[in-house]
Amino acid sequence: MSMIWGMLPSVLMIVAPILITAIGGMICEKAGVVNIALEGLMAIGACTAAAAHVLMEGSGMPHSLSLFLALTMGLVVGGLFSLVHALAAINLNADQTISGTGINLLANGVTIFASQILFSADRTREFRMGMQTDALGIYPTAYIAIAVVVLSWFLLYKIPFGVHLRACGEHPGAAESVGINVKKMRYFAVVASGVLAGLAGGCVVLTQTIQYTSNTINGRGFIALAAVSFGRWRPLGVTGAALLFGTAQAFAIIANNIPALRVLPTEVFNILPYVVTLAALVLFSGKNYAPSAAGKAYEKGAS
Amino acid sequence: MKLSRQKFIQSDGAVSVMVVVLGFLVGTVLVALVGKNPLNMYKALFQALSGYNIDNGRMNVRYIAETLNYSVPFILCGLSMGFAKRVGLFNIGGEGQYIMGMTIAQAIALLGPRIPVMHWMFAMVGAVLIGSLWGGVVGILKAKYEVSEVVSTIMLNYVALYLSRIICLQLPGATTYKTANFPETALIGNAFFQKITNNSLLNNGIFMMVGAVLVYWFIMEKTSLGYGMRATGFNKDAARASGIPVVKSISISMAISGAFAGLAGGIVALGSFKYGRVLSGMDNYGFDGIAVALVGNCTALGTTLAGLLFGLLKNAQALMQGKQIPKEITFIIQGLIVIFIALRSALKLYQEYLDKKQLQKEVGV
Amino acid sequence: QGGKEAAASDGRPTIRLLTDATGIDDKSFNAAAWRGIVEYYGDTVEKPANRGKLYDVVTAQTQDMYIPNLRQASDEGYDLIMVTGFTWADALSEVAPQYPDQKYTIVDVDWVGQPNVMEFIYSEEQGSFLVGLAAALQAKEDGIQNPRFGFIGGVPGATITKFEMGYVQGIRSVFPNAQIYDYYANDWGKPELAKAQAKNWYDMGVYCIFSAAGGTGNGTIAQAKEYRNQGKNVWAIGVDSDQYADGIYTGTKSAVLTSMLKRVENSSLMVLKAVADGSFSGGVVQMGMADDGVGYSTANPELSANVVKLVDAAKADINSGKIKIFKTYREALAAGAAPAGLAALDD
Amino acid sequence: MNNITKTFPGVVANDKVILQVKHQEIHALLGENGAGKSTLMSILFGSYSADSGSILLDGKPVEIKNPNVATSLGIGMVHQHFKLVQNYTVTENIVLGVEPTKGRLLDMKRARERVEALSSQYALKVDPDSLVEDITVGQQQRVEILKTLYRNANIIIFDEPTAVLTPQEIDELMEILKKLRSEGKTIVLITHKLKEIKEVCDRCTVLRRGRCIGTVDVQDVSEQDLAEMMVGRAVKFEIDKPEQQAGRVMLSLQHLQVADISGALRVKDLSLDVHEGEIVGIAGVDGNGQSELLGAITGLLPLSGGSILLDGTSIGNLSIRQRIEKGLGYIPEDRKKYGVVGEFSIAENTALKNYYRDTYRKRFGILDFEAMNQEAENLIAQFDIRSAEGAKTNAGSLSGGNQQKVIVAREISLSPKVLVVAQPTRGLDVGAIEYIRKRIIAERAKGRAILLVSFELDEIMNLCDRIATISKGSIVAVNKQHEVTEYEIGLMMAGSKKEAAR
Ligand SMILES: Nc1ncnc2c1ncn2[C@@H]1O[C@H](COP(=O)(O)OP(=O)(O)OP(=O)(O)O)[C@@H](O)[C@H]1O
Ligand SMILES: Nc1ncnc2c1ncn2[C@@H]1O[C@H](COP(=O)(O)OP(=O)(O)OP(=O)(O)O)[C@@H](O)[C@H]1O
Ligand SMILES: [Mg+2]
Ligand SMILES: [Mg+2]
Repeated sequence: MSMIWGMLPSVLMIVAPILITAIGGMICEKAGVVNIALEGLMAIGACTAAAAHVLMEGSGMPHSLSLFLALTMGLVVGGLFSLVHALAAINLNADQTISGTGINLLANGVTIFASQILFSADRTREFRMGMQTDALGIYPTAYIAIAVVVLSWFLLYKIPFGVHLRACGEHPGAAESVGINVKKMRYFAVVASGVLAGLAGGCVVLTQTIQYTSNTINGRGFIALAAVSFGRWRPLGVTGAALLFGTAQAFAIIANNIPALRVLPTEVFNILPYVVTLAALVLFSGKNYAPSAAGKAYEKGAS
Repeated sequence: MKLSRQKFIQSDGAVSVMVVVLGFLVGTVLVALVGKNPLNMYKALFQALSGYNIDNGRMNVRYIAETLNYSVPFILCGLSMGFAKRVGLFNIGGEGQYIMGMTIAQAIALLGPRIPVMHWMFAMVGAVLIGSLWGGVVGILKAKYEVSEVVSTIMLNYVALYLSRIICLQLPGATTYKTANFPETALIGNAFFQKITNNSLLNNGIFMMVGAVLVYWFIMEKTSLGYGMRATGFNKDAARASGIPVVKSISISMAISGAFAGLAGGIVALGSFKYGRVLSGMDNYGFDGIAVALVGNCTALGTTLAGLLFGLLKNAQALMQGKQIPKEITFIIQGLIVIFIALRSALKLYQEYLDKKQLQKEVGV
Repeated sequence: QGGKEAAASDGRPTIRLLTDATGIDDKSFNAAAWRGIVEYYGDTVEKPANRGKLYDVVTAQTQDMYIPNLRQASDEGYDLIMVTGFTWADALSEVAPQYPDQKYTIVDVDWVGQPNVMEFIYSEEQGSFLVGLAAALQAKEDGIQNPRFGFIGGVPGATITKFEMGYVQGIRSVFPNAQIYDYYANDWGKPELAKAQAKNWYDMGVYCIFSAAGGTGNGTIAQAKEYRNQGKNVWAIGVDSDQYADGIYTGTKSAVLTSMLKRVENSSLMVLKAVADGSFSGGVVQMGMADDGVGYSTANPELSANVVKLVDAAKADINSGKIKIFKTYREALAAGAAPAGLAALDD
Repeated sequence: MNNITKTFPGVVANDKVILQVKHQEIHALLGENGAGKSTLMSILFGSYSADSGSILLDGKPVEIKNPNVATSLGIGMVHQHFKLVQNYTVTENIVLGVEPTKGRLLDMKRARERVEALSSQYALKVDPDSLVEDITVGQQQRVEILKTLYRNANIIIFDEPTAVLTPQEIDELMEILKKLRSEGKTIVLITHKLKEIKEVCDRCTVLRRGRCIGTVDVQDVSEQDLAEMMVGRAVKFEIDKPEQQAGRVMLSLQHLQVADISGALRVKDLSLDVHEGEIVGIAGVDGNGQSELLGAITGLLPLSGGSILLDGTSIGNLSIRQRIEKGLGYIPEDRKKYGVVGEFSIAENTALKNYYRDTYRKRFGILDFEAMNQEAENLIAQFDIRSAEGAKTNAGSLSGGNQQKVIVAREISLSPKVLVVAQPTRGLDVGAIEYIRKRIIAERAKGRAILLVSFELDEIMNLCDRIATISKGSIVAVNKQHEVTEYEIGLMMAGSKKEAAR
C-alpha cells in the first residue's frame, strides 16, 4: 500500500501534462473546433521550453526564473502554432482533421530542424535542472494541472464567457444571434488549446527528462485527445480519464515491483490502459456527449 | 481566362499539384535559410525519381525501384485511411492495423506450411484478415456503441504494438528484436526485379499494391457495395432511411480499410525483411497514410500519386543527408503540404467571393 | 560530393556512418562512433569541418531503409562504411557479399563473418562490473549499511543482460548479499517510466541506479539530479558515453557518479587507421578492457580517490583473468554470481 | 429600410427593397418562399450586412453591423429556425449574451427571477429550469419571444412564427402580438398566411423574388388581392380532388408503442388503418409523437410494442430495406437529412433505394450507371425537375423544391403499396406546393394507401380523406374530412376529445 502511495507523485508527474493538454482539447471542442494537433503542439511546446531553459540557464539566469520563462515561451509558441489551425478551421472552413494532421506532421520536422539550428544536434542540449518537487515530493506541474482544471471549470460554467463559449460549440447560430462573436470565441478556444498543449509539452520535458528529443511526446497528445471524449467533455470527467491513464502507466512499474506479477509479460501491463479505456467506452456508451457543433465549420448567418 | 480559373479552382487534381509545389517552395526557402544549397535537395529528389546522379552522371535504376518500393506501404496505408474517410470515418488506426498485419505475416511465415507460393499467399491472406479484424472491431464499436473511431483507433494502435511483441516473442528463434529467418517459401522477393534493378528491395508486393488500388477503385466507384458506402459517408441518415444497412456499411468499410493497412504490414514484413521483427516502436506508415490519403483526396489515383510522392521523399532522405541537407526537411514539406491542403477550402471561399462580385456587378450595386 | 571522388589528396580514407533512427546525438554508440570519426580527421563534433568532404552520416528513419541505405552508400564509393548496432547485422550480411571490394565495419556484432567486414564487439560486462564495483565501494565509503542498488534496462535482451550481469557481479564482489532491483521499461524512449521507478527505488533507500536504456535512462539521471540537489545521497550511473556532464546540477556537482564507458570511438579510429595503412581485414575484433574498449569514468570529483584506486586494481584482476565475469544470466545464476528473480533475458 | 440590396453566391436575395414600419404597428412582410423576407430581416437584425442601401431608425441613419448593435437599438428577432441551445435551460437561453452577474460571476438566481417576472407580465408561460430540448415547439417560441423582451426590444421581428403552431396556439400568439403592441412595441410579422395578416396586422409589405412589390393598408385589401401581389398571378386555393372509393386495408398499425432515442415512450397504444386509395392525415402539433410514429413505420426506430401490417404481412421487425421491398415508400420530413445525399448526382439519388437490384446491377456487383442515368433522365422529364446538368447534377446544388421533386420521383417510381409522406411541402413555393400535392393525389388515384403527416392544417384539410388527430402520442379521434372543422381539430390537437369540442 505504501508503495502505491509512494507512487502518487510519479503518477501526478505523468498525469499532469496529459491533463493540461486534455483540458485544452476540451475547451477547444466545447467551442466547436476539434483539435487533433494536440500531439504536435505539445512537441512544439516541449522543444521550445527545453531549448529556452537550456539557453537561459546557461546564461546564468536564476533557475526558477529560467524555468518560468521557458514554460511561458513553450506556451506562447504552442499558441502561435495553433493559430494555423484556427485560421484553417475558423476562417477558411477547412476540414479540421486535415489541418490538425498537417500540424502534427510539421511538428515532427520543425522541432528537430530547430534543434539542429540551435544546438547542431537532433535534440536540444540537456539542461542542468528541471523543475523541483516540493516538500511532498510533488512537482509544480501537478498544481498547474489542478489550477487549469479548476480554472477551466470556472471559465466554462461560472462566468458568462464560458456560457458563450459553450454555446458556440452547441449552436453557433444561436450564439451569433445574441451577439456573441463566434469566430472570436473559437479563436480563443483554439489558441487556448495550443497554449495549454504548449505548456504541457514544457511540463513534460522539465519534469520527466533532461532534454527534448523527437521521442519526448510519444503519443501523449493522442492520449489527451482520447481523454477528452472518455471524460465526456467535462473537466472532472477529463481529470478522471487522465488519472486513469497515469495510474495505469504507474501500474506497470508497481507490477514490476511485486514478484507475483513479474511472471506476466511486461507488455500485458503496457496494454492495460488502452484496453481499460476501450472497455469503458463500450460500457458507458449510449448518449453522445460531444458538443453538437464540434468539428463543423460555421458559416456566418447560416441557419 | 475566367472560366479556366474557375475550372482550376474546382479541379481537385490541379489544386493538389499546386499545393505540392507550394510545399516544396517553402521547403526550399527553409533549406536556403539554414545556409544549405537547395539545389542539392532537388538533385537528391531527382536521383530518387530518375535514378540519375547529376553529380557524377551515373545512372542506377535501383533508385527508381526503391522509390516504388517505399511507396507501396504509403499507398496501401493511404488507401486504408481513404476508404474509411469516404465512408465518413477518420481512421487513425492504420498504424495498428499495419502492425497486426506485419505480425501475423511473420507468424505464418515462420509457422505456416512451406509450400512454394502458397506459403506467402497464406501469410498475406493472414495479414489482410487480421488487418480487417483490427479495423472491423473499430467499425462495430462505432456503429453499434457509438464509440468514436478516433479514440478507439488510437487505443488499438498501442494494443497492437504491445500485442505484436507478445506474439513475436513466442515465434521460433525469437530474441527481443528479431525472430529466426523466414523460409524461402515465405518471401515475396522477385528475382526478375532484383536482376533488372540492381538488387533493389522491390518485390511482388508492388503487384499486390496495384491490385489493391484497383480493388479500391472498383469497390468504391463501380460496385453497389461502394455505392452504399459512399452514400453512408456523405449522408448517414439518408442512407439509413433508404434502406442501406449503415451499421454493416460502417463495419465492412472499416474492415476493408484495415485490410489495406494489414496488407501493407504483410508486404513490408516479407518483402523488405528476411526475418521477423520484434517491434519496439512504430514504423509510422499508418500515420503517414493519413497524410497520403488527404493529399490524394481519397481517390484511388490521387492516393497512388500521393503515395509515390511520399515514397520519393523517403527515398530521397538518405541522398539528401549525403549532401548535408537535413532529412527533417522532408517531414516539414509533408506537413506543409497537408496544411495547404486544409487551406484549399479557402479557394472555394474565393470562388464564391468572385461569383458574388460578379452578380453584384450585374445587379449594379 | 562525398565518396571516393572527393577523397583527400593526403590519402586519408573516406567514410560514411549509417545509423538507426536515433542518429548521432543518441549519447550512445552512434555518438561515440561519430566522435571517433570526427577525431580521426582532426575535427571536433561542434565544428566538423571536413564533414561532407571526407566523412558524413546518414540516419535511417525506419528499418526497411537499412539495406537501401547500405547499397546507396556502397554505390558512392566510400573507402569505408560503418554501421552501429546489432539491428544492422542482417542488412549488412545481405549487402556485404554483393560489394566484395567495399570495406565495411560494424559495432556490437560478431556473426556477419564476411571477409570485407570488420566486426567490433565490446566486453560490456567488464565495464559494467567496474561501475557496479565503484558504486558499491562508494556506498561502503559513505558508511551505508546494507546498501541497495537498482538497474534499469530498455528492452530486455542478450546485450543489455551483459550490462546487468557485469553490474550485479561488480556490486556483489563487495556486498555478496546486496539487494539488487531491476526493471525493464520495454522501451528505449520513455524517461518518465525510468524516472518514476528511480524515484520509487530511491525512496525505498536504493543508493545507486545504473540504467542501460537509451533515452529512457535520462529519467534516472533527472531523478538523481533532483534528489542530490535536495541533499539526498543517491547516484545514477551513466552508460556508453561519459554522462558526467548530463548529470551536472550545479557547478561541477554531477548526479552521475560514474559511467560505464564503451569506447566505440576507438573502433572508428582503429578501423580508419587500418584502412589508411592497408591493414584492414575482415573478422572480429574483441574490444575488452585491456584494449581500452570499455572502462569507467572518473570525471566526477565526488568519486573518491580511494574508490578509484580499488577499481583500477580490479581492472588488473579482470585483465589477468583473476576475476571472471559471466555474460549471461544463465551462467551467472548457475555460478551463484547473480540473485534469482531478475528480469534479464538471455536472448 | 431604403434600397436594400443583398446578394448571395448565385442569388439576388434582396433587390433595392424599401420597407417602412411605423411606431406601434404590426407590419406584415409577405412573400413566397425564397422571396427574401428572412434575408431582409436578417439585415435589419445585423446578422447579414447589406451590399448597399441604408437603414433609418426614428429618422436617424444607423449602421447595424451585428446583432449586438441591433439589440442595443432595441431591435429583437424571433427566428424562423429557433436559435436555441438545446442542452441549455430556458433561463440560460433567454439571458445568453447578456447574463446578469454578481461581480464577474454568473448570477443565475437573478436571471431566473427576471425570466419569471417577464413570463408573467406577458403571460408567456414557460418553466425557467427546463432544458430546451425537453419542451415543446410552442414553448420554445415563447422562449424566443422572452429573449427579445429580456433585451428590452421595442421592435420585434417574427419570422414565420405560426408555421409550427396549432390554431389555438396561433390564436394565443395573436393575442400576445396585440398585447405587445398595446405595451408600445412595434412588430414586423413575416408570414405567408393571409388570414393572420387580415386578423392582426395594420399594414403589409409584399416581396416577390427579392423585389418590393408594394406596401398596403391591410384594411383596404382582400386576401385574394394579397395573394395575387405575392405570387404575381391569380391563384387558386383549393385543389381538385375527385371522390374515390377506398379499398381494403393496406397499412394497419396496431397498438403501437414507440420510444424515442432517450428511451421515453412517445407513441402510446396507437392504432390506425389506412386503405387502398385513401389519404389519411395525421394532424397534430409538432412533438406529439409524429416523428416517432414515422420512425417506427419506416424502421428508423425500433418498436417497443404492437405490430405493423403492410398488406397483411407484419413488417414491424423487418429491416428498413426489407420494408421497402415489401412496398413501403417514404417521403421524409427533413429532406436534407433523410431524403437526399447532397454529394450524389440526381441519378444516384433516384437509385438510392433500388441500386442493388437487378435493374442497376450487373455481374460481380458492378453497377450500371448508364441505366441509372437513363432512368433519372426519364424522371427528370416526368417530374419537371430543374437542374443544371441533368441527371449528373449534384442533388445538393438543387433548390429545395427540386430536391423534393427528386425524392417524390424516387418514391413514386418504386410504386409502393403504402406511401408515408411527412411535411411534403414545407419550405416550398406555391408552384412547387401545387405540383407536389397533385402528385400525391394522383398516387391516391392509382390506389396507393397514403399516410400524410403534416403540421399545416391547411394541407391536411386539403388533401386527406380521413384525418386522425394525434396528441401526446395517441390518436384522439379519426374523422372523415368533411365531418370536422379546422377549429375542432385544433381543439383535439390540444388534447380534448371531439365530443368535448362540440
Ligand atoms: N446564406 C445564404 N446563402 C446563399 N443563399 C441564400 C442564403 N440565405 C438565403 N439565400 C437565398 O436567398 C433567397 C432569399 O432567401 P430568404 O431566406 O430571405 O427567403 P424567405 O422569403 O425568408 O423565404 P422563406 O419563406 O422560405 O423563409 C433564397 O433564394 C435563398 O435560397
Ligand atoms: N443557406 C443556404 N446556403 C447556401 N446556398 C443556399 C442556401 N439556401 C439556398 N441556397 C441555394 O440558393 C439557391 C436557391 O435556393 P432556394 O431553395 O431558395 O430556391 P427557390 O428559388 O426557393 O426554389 P424552390 O422554389 O425550388 O425552393 C439554390 O441553389 C440553393 O442551393
Ligand atoms: Mg425555396
Ligand atoms: Mg425565411
